[in-house]
Amino acid sequence: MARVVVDVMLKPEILDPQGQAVQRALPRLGFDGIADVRQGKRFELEIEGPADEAALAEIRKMAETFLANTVIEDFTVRVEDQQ
Amino acid sequence: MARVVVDVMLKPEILDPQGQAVQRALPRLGFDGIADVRQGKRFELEIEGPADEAALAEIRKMAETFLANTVIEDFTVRVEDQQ
Amino acid sequence: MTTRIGVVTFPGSLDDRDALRAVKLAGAEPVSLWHRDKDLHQVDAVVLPGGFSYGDYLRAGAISRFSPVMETVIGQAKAGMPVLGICNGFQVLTESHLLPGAMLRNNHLHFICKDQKLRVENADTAWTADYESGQEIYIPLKNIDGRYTADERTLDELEAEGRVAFRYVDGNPNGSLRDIAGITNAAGNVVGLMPHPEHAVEPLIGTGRTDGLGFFTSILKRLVSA
Amino acid sequence: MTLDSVKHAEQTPETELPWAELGLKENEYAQIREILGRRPTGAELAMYSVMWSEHCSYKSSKVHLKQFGDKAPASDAMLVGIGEQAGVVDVGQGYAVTFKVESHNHPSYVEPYQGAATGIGGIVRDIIAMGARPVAVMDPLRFGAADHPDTKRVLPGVVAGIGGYGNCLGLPNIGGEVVFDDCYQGNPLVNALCVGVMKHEDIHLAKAAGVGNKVILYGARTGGDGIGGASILASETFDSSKPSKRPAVQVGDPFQEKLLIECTLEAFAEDLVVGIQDLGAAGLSCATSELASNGTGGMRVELDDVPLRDSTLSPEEILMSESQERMCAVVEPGKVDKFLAICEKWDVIATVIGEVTDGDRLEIFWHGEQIVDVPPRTVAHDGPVYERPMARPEWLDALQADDASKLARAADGDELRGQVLKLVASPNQADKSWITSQYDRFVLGNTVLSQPEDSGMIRIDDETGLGVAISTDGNGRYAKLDPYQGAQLALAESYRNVAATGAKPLAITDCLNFPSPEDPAGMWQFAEACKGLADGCLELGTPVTGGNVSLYNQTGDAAIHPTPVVGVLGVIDDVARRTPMAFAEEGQLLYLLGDTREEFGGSAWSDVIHGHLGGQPPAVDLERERLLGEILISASRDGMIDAAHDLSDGGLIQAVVESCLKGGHGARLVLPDGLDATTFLFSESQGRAVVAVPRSEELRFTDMCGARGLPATRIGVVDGDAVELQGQFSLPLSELRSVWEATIPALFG
Ligand SMILES: Nc1ncnc2c1ncn2[C@@H]1O[C@H](COP(=O)(O)OP(=O)(O)O)[C@@H](O)[C@H]1O
Ligand SMILES: [Mg+2]
Repeated sequence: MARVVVDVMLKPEILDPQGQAVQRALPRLGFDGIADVRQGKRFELEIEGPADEAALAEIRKMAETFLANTVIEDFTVRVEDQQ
Repeated sequence: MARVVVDVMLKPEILDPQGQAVQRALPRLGFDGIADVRQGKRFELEIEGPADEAALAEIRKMAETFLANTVIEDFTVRVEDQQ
Repeated sequence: MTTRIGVVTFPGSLDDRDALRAVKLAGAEPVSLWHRDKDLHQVDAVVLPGGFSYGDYLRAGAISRFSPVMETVIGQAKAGMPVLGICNGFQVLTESHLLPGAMLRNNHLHFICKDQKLRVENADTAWTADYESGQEIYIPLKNIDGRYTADERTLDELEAEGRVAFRYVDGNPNGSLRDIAGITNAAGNVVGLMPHPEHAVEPLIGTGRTDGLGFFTSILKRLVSA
Repeated sequence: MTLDSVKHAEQTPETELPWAELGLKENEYAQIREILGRRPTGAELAMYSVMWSEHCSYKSSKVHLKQFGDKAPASDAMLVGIGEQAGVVDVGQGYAVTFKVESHNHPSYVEPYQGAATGIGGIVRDIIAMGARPVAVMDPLRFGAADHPDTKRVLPGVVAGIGGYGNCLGLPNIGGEVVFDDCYQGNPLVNALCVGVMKHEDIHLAKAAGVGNKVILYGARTGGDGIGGASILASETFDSSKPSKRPAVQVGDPFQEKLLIECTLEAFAEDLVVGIQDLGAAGLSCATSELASNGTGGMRVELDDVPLRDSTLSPEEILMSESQERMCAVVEPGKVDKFLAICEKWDVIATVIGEVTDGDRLEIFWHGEQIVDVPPRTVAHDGPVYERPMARPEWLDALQADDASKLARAADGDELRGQVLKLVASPNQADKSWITSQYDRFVLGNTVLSQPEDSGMIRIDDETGLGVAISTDGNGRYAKLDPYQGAQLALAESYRNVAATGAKPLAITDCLNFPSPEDPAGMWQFAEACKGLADGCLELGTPVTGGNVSLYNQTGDAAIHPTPVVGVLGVIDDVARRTPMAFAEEGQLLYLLGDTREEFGGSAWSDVIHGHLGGQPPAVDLERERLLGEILISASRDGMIDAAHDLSDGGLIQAVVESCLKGGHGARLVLPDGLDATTFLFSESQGRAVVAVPRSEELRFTDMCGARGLPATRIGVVDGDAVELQGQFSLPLSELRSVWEATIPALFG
C-alpha cells in the first residue's frame, strides 16, 4: 500500500475565478499580504501495490487522460506515503 | 515572496462522492489496483513577505476559519517555495 | 404597524426578488437589505435567500458569512430574531454556526431541479406554525451542494430535540443524512432548509403549487401576535 | 523588440506581416494597405484580422442575410431591427422584449463545459447591452450518435456547463432542444438563446456619441484568452511554428457576469450611459471599432489603462483577447464618478480607457506611442463581402428520389405496438429530464411554462399577467432533403409551438448552422435556407430581429446537415390563459387539427424504424400554420380547450404519449376514416396539433374550426391508464413511461 497524490491546477494563463474570489475576500477578513491565490484539486490515491516506476507511470497516464483536463489544467504526481 | 500550500480534504468519516466517482470510473478506463480515491482542494497562496512563523500562523488561522470548514474538513499548511 | 421582513442581497444572491415577492404575497412589508450594510433597518425578521453568493466559490455560503450584514444578523438571531435561510441561505447559516452541520456536494454530483415532497416534522418553529406536524408538502428543490451532513452525535441530538424541521419523503434527492431537508435551532427562531418555499407561492408559476406560502404566513402571525 | 507603432510602420513599409497566419487572404491584406495608405501595424493587423474573420464580418453570409431586412414583413412590433446586438420587439403595456440565439459550437467540442458555459455568458451580455434585464435562457443542442463514446464526453460536459453558468447567473432555463444524429459527431451544435425585458424608454444602443465622453471598460481583467493567432504578432520573428502559450479556451466566471448584469442595469436606471457594448468575439477590437463607428467616428484609447490578468500581454494580444465577462460603456464626463461608484458597489473593476474625439479615426496608444490609427468603420463594417460560388449538390436528386412512403409498414397491431415503443424510447424522442433537471427553471419566480411544454413562457408583469412565450426548433434531416423548405419547416414548427401555448407569435431570431461556405454545395444550402426563411417570415408576418451564423461545421468531408434553428417569440396578454400540454382530465375529447397525409420523408419513424433518410420533407403550408395558430390562440383566450400539443417529430402518437404521460391519464384513440394506421400514428404532416376539449365546449370549438375552415377530427378521448388504438394495440402508461424515461439516463447517467 502506498499513497500517491495528484495535484491538478489550472494552467497559469487560465482564469481562476475560485482563487480570485478567495483572494478578494481575504483583506475583508483581515488577512493581508497575500499576493495571489490559485485553487485546484488534490486527489489522494491509495494504491494496492508499491509505488514503483510502473505504478507511477500508470498514474501519470490516468492523470493525463482523466483526472486533469489538460486543455486547461496541469498536474503533478508524487508519492506521499510509501509503506 | 514565498508560496504556501494549503491542502483541504474531507474528514475520513465523511462520504466523498467525487472521490468515489473517480474510483468507480478507473477500472472502466483500464486502471486497476487503486484501493481508494479521495478528492480535496489545494490552495496555492503567494505571500508577499517571507514564510516565517508569523506568516504561517496567520495562514493556519485563515485555513481554520475560512479555507476549510472544520466541521467536515481537515487541512494542512506547508511552505512549498521559499525565495 | 406593518410587519417588516428583510431579505438580504449578497453579491450572487439569485432568489432575493422571489423572497421579497413571497413576503409581500403573505401580507408583510418586504425590505431589501444589502450585504455591506450592518444596519437591519428595523426589520422584524430576516430571510437569507437562495443563489450562489460569491459564486459559491470556495464553499457555498463561506464568503457571505463574513459580510457586515451577517455580523448583525448573527447577533440578532442569537437574541431571538427570526431568521430563515433558504438553500444558499441555509448554507450561510451553517457556515456561520447558527445551525449545526454542513452542506456537501450532492451524492450524484449533479445540480438537481425538481418538485420535492417534504414532511414538516416540526410545526412549532417561527416559520412553520401554519403547518401541521407530519404534514406533507411539495416545494421546489434546486441545488448542487444540498447534502446535509453532521456527525452522529449532532444528528442524534437534533432528532432528540425535535430540531429536524423537514425531511425528504419518497426518495432522498441528494444523499442528505437521515433524509434531512431542513433544521431549526433550539429556540425555533432560526430555520434553514434546502428547498425553496418562495418558489411555491403562486398557483400559475413554477410548479403551480402554493405549499410554500405557509412559511411566510407563519412568521407574519408569529410577529403580529408577539 | 521595437514597438510596431504607426510611425514605425511608415518607416518600414517593406516589413512583411504574417497576414496569412492570421487567416487573411492576399486580397484582403491588399485592401487593408489601401485603406491605410501604408502597411498596417501589428496591432492594426490584429484588429482587421479578427474583425474581418467569417465569424465577425459575415463575409460569406451577408449577401444572403440581406433578405431578412429586404423582405421583412411590415410589423408594428419591431422597435429595433437587425444590426444591433439584438432586435427589440414591442409586447404591449409599455414593455419591450429583446431576444437572440447564438452558436458556440466549436469551443464546446474542444472543451464542452467551458465552451457551453461561455456560450451562455456571451448571449446574456448581448441582451444586457440593449438595456434589458435577462429573464430566461434556452439551449438548442445537437450531438453525434447517442451511443458514441465521444458523445459521452461532450453531452454531459455541455449540459453541466450550461447549467453551471445559467444556474449561477440566476436565469431560468425554459426550453431548448436535444437532437442526436451521426452528422454532428465531430461538430456538435451548441446554440444558446437569451431573452430580456425592458420598458420602451430603456432601450440602449451601442454607440459612442459626444466628443469628450469617456470610454469605460468594466468587468473582468483582460487575460490571454482565445488569442492563439495574435501571439504570432507578439513574437519578434513572426514564427508561426512556435507553439502558442496562450490558451485558446476561455473560462467563464458566472459570478462576475451576475455582477455585470446588476451593475449595468443600475447604471442604465440612473441614466449614466450614452452607449454600451458587450465584449465577445474579437474583444476590444470589436468593442472600440463598433462603438466608434456607430457614433461620430473618433475615439482615442490608452491601452496601458486596460486592467490585465497577465502583465506580459502584448498590445496585439490585448486587442484580440476574448476574455469573458467584460463590457464597454460610453459615459459623459460628469457622470463618470457615479458610474464608477456603481461598479465599486458591485465589486466590479472599472477603468476609463479612452474618450470620444472630434476626429473620425480610432486611435490607440501604447506606452505613449500610437499603434493604431484607422477609420473605425473599415474595421467594424466595411470588411470584405463575398458572393461565393454555389451549386445544388449532385447527390440531392438521388436522395430526394429515395421516397420514404415505400418503406415497409407494420402488418398488424402487435407490430405497430412495437414500433410505438421503439419510437418513444429512441434517444431523439425520449424524455430529456435527465438533462433539463440540471437546469434551474424556477429562479426569478416568473416561469409559467418550461420543458417539456411546447414553448417556455415567462410572466413579465406581476400585475397584469402579461407574458412571452418562446420556442426554438430546427430539423436538420428535413433541411438536408430540402434546405429551402427545411428552413420554413423550422419556422413553422417553432411558430406552432408558440401558438399551441396560447401566445401570439410576433418575431423570430435564428441561428444558421451550416458546413463550409467554400464548398459550393454548402453555400447553396445556406442560400436556399436564407431564402426559405425570409420568404416564410414575410408570409407569416414575423420579422427576423437578429441571429447568428455558424459556418465551417464540418470535419474533413463530413459535413453536418444544414441546420437552421429558429426561435419564435410570442406574447400573451395574461399568462393565466396559457394552454398546457398535459391531458389532465378524464373524459375530455381529443381532436386532431389539420390534415394528415402520407408524409414520411425525414420523419422520426423512417429514422428509428428503418434507418432511412430520403424523399421529400413534409409539405409546407404557412397559410395553414397561421390559421391553426389563430384557432389555438382563440381557443385559449375563450377557454375552449384544456390542453394542446403541436405535432412534429414522431407524429401524432408521440404527441399523444407525451401529453398522456405529463397528465397521468391514458387515451383511447380511434382510427379516422380514410387513413391507414401508420400514417395516422407516424406521419409528420405539418400544420397540425392535438387538443383536449371539455365536452361542454365541444360544439363551440368545432363550430369555430368549421367556420374558419380548419379540419378538426375527433380521434378519441382521455381515458384510463393506457394509450390505446382501438382494435390494434394498447400500451399501459407505466410501460410507456418506463421506456421513455430510461433511455437518456442509461446512456449518460
Ligand atoms: N442569421 C441571422 N439572421 C439575422 N440576423 C443576423 C443573423 N446572423 C447575424 N445577424 C445579425 O448581424 C448582426 C451581427 O451579428 P453578431 O456579430 O452575432 O452580433 P454581436 O456582435 O452582438 O455578437 C447582429 O445584429 C445579428 O443579429
Ligand atoms: Mg412541440
